[in-house]
Amino acid sequence: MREWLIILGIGCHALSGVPGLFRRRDSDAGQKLAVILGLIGSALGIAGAVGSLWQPPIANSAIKIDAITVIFLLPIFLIPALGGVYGLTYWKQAEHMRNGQKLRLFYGLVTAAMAGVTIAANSILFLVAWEIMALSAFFLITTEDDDRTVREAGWLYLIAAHAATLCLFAVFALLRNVTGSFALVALPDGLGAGVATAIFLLALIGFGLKAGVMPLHVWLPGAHAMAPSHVSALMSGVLIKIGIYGLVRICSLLPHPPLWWGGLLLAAGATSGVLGVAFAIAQHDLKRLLAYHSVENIGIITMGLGLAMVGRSLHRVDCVVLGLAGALLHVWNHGFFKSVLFLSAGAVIRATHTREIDRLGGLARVMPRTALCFAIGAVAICGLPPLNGFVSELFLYLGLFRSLGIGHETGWPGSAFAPPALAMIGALAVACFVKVFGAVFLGAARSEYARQAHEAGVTMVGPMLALAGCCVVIGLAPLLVAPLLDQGVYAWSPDLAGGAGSLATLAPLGWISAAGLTLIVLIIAAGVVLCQRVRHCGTASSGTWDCGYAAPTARMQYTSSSFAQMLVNCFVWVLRPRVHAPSEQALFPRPTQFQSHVPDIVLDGALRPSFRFGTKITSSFRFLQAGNIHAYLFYIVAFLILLLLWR
Amino acid sequence: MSHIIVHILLLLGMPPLLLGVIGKTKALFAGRVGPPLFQTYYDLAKLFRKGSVFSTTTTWVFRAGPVVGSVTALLAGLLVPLGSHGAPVSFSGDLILFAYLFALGRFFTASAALDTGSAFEGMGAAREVTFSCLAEPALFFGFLVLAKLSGSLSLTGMLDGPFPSGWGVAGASLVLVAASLFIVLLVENSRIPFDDPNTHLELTMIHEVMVLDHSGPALGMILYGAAVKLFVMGALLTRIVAPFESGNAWADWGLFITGMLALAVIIGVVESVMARFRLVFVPTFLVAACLLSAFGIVLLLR
Amino acid sequence: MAWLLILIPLLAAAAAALMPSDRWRPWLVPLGGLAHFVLVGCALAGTPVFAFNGWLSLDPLGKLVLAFISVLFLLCALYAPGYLALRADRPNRIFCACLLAMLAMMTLVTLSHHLGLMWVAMEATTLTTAPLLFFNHNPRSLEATWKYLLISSVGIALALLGSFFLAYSSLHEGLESTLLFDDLVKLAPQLSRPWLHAAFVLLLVGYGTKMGLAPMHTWKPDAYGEAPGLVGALLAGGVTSCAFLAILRFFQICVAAHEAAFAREILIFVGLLSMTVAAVFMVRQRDFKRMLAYSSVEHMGILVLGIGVGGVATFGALLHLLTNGLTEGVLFLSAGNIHRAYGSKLTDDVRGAIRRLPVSGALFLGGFLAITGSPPGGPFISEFTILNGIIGEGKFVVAGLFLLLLAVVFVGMGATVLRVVQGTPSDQAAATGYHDRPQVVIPILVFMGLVLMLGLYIPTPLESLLREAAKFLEGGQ
Amino acid sequence: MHQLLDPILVAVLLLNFVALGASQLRTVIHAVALQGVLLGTTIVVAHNTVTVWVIIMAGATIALKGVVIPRMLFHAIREVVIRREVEPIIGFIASLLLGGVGTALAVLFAKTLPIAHEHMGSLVVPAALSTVLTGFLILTTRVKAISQVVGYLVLENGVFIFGLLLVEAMPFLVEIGVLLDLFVAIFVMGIIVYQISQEFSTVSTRKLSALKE
Repeated sequence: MREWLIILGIGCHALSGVPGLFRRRDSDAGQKLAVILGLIGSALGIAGAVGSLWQPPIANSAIKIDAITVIFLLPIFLIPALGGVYGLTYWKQAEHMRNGQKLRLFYGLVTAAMAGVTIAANSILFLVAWEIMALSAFFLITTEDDDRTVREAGWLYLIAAHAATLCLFAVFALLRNVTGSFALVALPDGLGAGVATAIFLLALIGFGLKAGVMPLHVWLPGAHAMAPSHVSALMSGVLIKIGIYGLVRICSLLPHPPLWWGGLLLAAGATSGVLGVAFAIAQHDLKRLLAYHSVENIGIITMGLGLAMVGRSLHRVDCVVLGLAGALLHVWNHGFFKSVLFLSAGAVIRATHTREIDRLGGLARVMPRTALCFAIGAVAICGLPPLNGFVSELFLYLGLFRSLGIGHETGWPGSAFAPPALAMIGALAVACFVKVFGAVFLGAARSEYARQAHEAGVTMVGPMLALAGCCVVIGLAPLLVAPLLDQGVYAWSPDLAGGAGSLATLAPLGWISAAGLTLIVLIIAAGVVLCQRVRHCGTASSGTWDCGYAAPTARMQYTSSSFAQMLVNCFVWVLRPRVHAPSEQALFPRPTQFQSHVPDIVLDGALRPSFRFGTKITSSFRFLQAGNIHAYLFYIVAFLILLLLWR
Repeated sequence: MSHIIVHILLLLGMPPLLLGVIGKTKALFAGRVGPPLFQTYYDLAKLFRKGSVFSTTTTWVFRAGPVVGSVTALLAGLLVPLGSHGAPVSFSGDLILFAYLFALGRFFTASAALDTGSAFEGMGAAREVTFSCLAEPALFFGFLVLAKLSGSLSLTGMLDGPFPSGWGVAGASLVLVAASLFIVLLVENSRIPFDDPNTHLELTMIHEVMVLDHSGPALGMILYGAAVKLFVMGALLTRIVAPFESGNAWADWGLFITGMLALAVIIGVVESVMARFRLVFVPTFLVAACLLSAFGIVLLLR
Repeated sequence: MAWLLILIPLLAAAAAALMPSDRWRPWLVPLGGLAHFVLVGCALAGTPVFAFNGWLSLDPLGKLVLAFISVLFLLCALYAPGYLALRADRPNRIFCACLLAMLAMMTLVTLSHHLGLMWVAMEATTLTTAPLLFFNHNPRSLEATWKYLLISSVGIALALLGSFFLAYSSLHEGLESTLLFDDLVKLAPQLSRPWLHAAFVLLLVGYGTKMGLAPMHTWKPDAYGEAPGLVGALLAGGVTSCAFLAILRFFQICVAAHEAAFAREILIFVGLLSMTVAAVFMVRQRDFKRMLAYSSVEHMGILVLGIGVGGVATFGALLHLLTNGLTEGVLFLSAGNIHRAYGSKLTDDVRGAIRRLPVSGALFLGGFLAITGSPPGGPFISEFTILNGIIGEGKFVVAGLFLLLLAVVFVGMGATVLRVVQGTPSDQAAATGYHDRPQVVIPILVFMGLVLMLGLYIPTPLESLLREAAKFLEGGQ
Repeated sequence: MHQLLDPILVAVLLLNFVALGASQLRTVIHAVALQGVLLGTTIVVAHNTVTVWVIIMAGATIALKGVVIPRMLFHAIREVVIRREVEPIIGFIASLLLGGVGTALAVLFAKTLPIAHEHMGSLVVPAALSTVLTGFLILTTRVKAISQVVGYLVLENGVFIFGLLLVEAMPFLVEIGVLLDLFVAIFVMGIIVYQISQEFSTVSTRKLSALKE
């Protein structure tokens, strides 16, 4: 019953874009129908998923629904449906006649395929759903394929996606070789270390490519930036998590992980986190910046998974519970706050027609609701209390501290680098979001577009507020989700079930709620006090006091680039910014320009050159096929003689 | 219960005094009489009675800055033990809440600075968030050492009970951590040699330049919040450096207050005998602080 | 029955040659294809096919290839009238007759159990396809035809020598010399090893030329590039399958002679070499029809690689024969439509095909994704099965190379395909006035449907046929 | 095996060298035609019992290889009015030397293959292999399309020689089929050569390299 609800929900999503194909291009009816179908599908799917919560898991030859599936299914159904509503205004069919139908067709398909991946119980089904998802995402990214940069971003994505698929081919072929069937079942205990390691590493690369773990993140910034914003929200919020899902699933199948697997995941996660946010800080493009934050958050999630693996190697239940629960909860959290951020970024872009942070400013006054949503998302993504990001990061911190052997005899000193790294990620994220929030929403407008912006409509603000609400609820009441996370942990590592380890005993869930509520109450109280005092003492209004400078203009504000400059300098060894600085020596210098740009170190530093090199190498073989039939005939003789001499 | 009340009273009342002590120490070194010890209280009282000027570019964020900044500092104060007395609120993992509360405050104070649209305030905000990026890992390495030593994950547990013996077990690590935390304290509270709250050149300031546009009660709140922050972090450091206990609970309060005043004097001395570093060197010192405490945990785990 | 299968297309060819009307003649092609299809259906359903003292008979391998060729031809034939209507400027008498004669010869290859007869039929397919390549009657197609004809003929001549070697390997041991396939399999264990080895190499090179294995593939890009899409599809799907079948027959003798290890080693080498060469030449390919030719080279490599690996991969390779052929059908026909619409097959001129030709462009893109092994296309299942086989046999290096080459091919091919499909079409493109008509689109859609079907579900009869063929090939008679 | 076979094969081998060394296309075609006639006679020689079928086969071979195909080639030369010289990519001397090396290699390779008892000491295998190699040599070193057709013909002759070992096993029908295919192939090639000359006003294949990477 419940599985049919989910399958029905998937079906609704898959078909949601189809009716629109048969409508006229300027008609909005198809779009409305698609959104309604999506909402129905999501309602069905969520009903089915929630219904599965307290039931034994379903596992047959085709589908498997356990707590991990449910945990991933909920955002998969929730976020795209809200994004669809957002799209009603954001990507109105009448305004995008050329690609609206295509967008919605693949939007529905990608949602259905993501859900399909999570319920697949055998590798064939998994791969089919996986690839439908990957390809639909490609078409979503290239929605506006008239634009060359969009095509390039899409192409890069497609290469990465296919490389990931090929890695998964290898993973599943190895799995099948070991288990003898295509079913995704736990591997036998006596598995050779070589094969297990090969499976693990290939899965890490394959799923890491999709998830965007540094240095496999190359496709991510471009793709997120070029896609329509609700698609970016879907990709960043849900799609890359499917990579995490795969990694979580495969890790659960491998018996007796050696300690270094967990260590590798921790290191990869920390690298991804720190460098992701470092690159984010250096960006000028609002959506690219958010995209790099996805790299960062995927890093945090990977750290959680790494911690859980370390826990399994050490037989430390508490580390497994805290690590995996932290990772899974962060999957949700990131889904919510990153969607809020992308959707509000979309609202900004729609209002101002630019993604350049340094052309915006002062939008909080004209778009107060969007600004509020963005602020909530920003606070949440920085992992600050009292919102949801704090909860999952707290789990990770607790687990990481414990994995060192604090409060327990067995420990592993290797994870000592992780908590400070996480702290640094958090602090950098604060720096980055202060920069974005400040440059986009605060201060004065830096361009005419920003001055003329208008607040987004209800269909756009509504989904944002709903998602922001999720952030607040999880942040204030983590007890609500703790049982589900426990179930997820048990499903992941069945030998833990019934053992002494539930989230409620390991993490101060009640205290989190209490602290969050106190914080809010105190802030409100202090705010009221301040307002009363201010009103009581009288206020005056004037321009900003600019240290005595009499005629400041909006362009003189601290730009986001200047804001980031000091941090960029701290990370100059990896960011390698390209700066075109003016060098004016004359007494009366003419107007000049300063440009800085931070290329992606992996993409522009390693990948593109190696691609160019590869192309050069392959081109150098072109002479073999020069149109000369004598040469062709000679190849035949030569090859014949070679083969005759084979033995 | 009564200890909790004392805790809260000290938390609310004592912070401005520390600023006074620092000021007095500096004045002594300079051969001046200096402002009275309670000058900060007078300033606060005056500010809360003054009218405010708001820039036309500002929004609610501008007002949220001081509010969140002071509230988070106070809340963090509830988590930190004062001397040998445990904190009123203590749970496993509260040290993370402690660090993140300051981050939350920083988010809003820096945003408030950007809300004015002033280049100077943007500059200050940028410096504030940049330096804390480097201070945060140092703080967490320190926490790691303390947690490993005590086997506890709450601030009270870490600094309480078996703690004095820690100096015997891992003195070297603790020295490194204390040094590193002292640097963090100076940076986070904008003290010389990292920042000079009293300079009159806005271009070189960090914290003070962020609040240029605030006035009246809001400025008062900022001033108060900064003092609380200094108090809270100072309490943490004092407890690590001087884990003395007299055996009598009330006498311990005395010891704590003495310790805090001593810390204020030390800060004052440091401020008097050192010149402000060039801004570009601040990150280098912070990285050094990180390395100090990282070395501390390496020593402990080896 | 065996005679009917060959004679009906031949008669249709004769009718086409005699038919006076250029307008109605093309319809003979689907008619002949349909008749052939029905006959093949009967043959598969159980009507015994046996003639000429066992020279012609239908074993599981033959069944598989015959059925596939029949389906492929029927669909291509359905496309033919629509295509020829677009090319009303060119006389089509020879074209139609040769198409049907080619079908007859391909059928003969699948049926013949006599190595000499098979050779004759194979050479005949070369000769019947040469005029098809020359359909456009321009210098480029002339050059392509010349190269195709000469290289294929030379290769085929080597195959004849190989057949003789094989026959001699039995004679030499004092056995009765024979070219009958069934007898050779029976005698295999006693055959003379050096002759057998030399024969296998000659046959592999000979029929490999026909199949388009590197480095004998050199005619392929020229021929496929200049031929009409329809002919490309038939060559890439049909003729190559026949050549592959011939190689399989000799491989089977090697297996029966317990010389499989030798043959497998060479097949794996040739397979990987073909994939490498194809990958190298696909990078930066500006001509999308030539790119398809290299793709065909790659997949021929995959086929022999799968056979070389053995085990599960044999099944995968046989399945790949079908999935690849059908997908090549999609690609060649849709590429043909795009070529018509733009009057060019260079990526410099062709942009935004999906906007200019929504159906053909989408099919071209879909075909590309399918042929590179993206689920849920049919080639995914077959390539994945081959990979499973490779890993199952413990050949991890081969598996790594296989995946690496697939990745390079994807990058090379994708860059070209996306350049064609995406973007904004130029104004010049609209000038040709061509647009997707049902006659030239529906057969491609059927192809695509079959490709997707094979990716998601393999009908039981087909699966059992494949298993039977794999078992037959591996010596399970 | 008849004793006459070997002398004929020696003649065939010598004709290979003529085909390689001759500078006049006409001479080359004559050499190949003569080779065809000789091969026709070998059929009769190779069979132990001469039947009607054997006579017919021999006749057909001589007619086709010795008369019809050479006439077609001459016709093609006349049609396209080309310069009658052979244009080798490598010189005649080098061609001859390579031919010599090829023949030696063929003999050596034939030695590695075990020969059935009744064929011991026969020249059939070396002759076949060296003729095949000669065919390849002509194919890869001659510029004119028509020379390449000749090369193909020589190649086929080599295969044909090997077939002599299998006269008992080779059914008549297949032999006829092989001959027919050969004929049609040369015929089609002739048409193409003709078309080439029409299109490019030359039969040099140097012009035929427009299709390349």
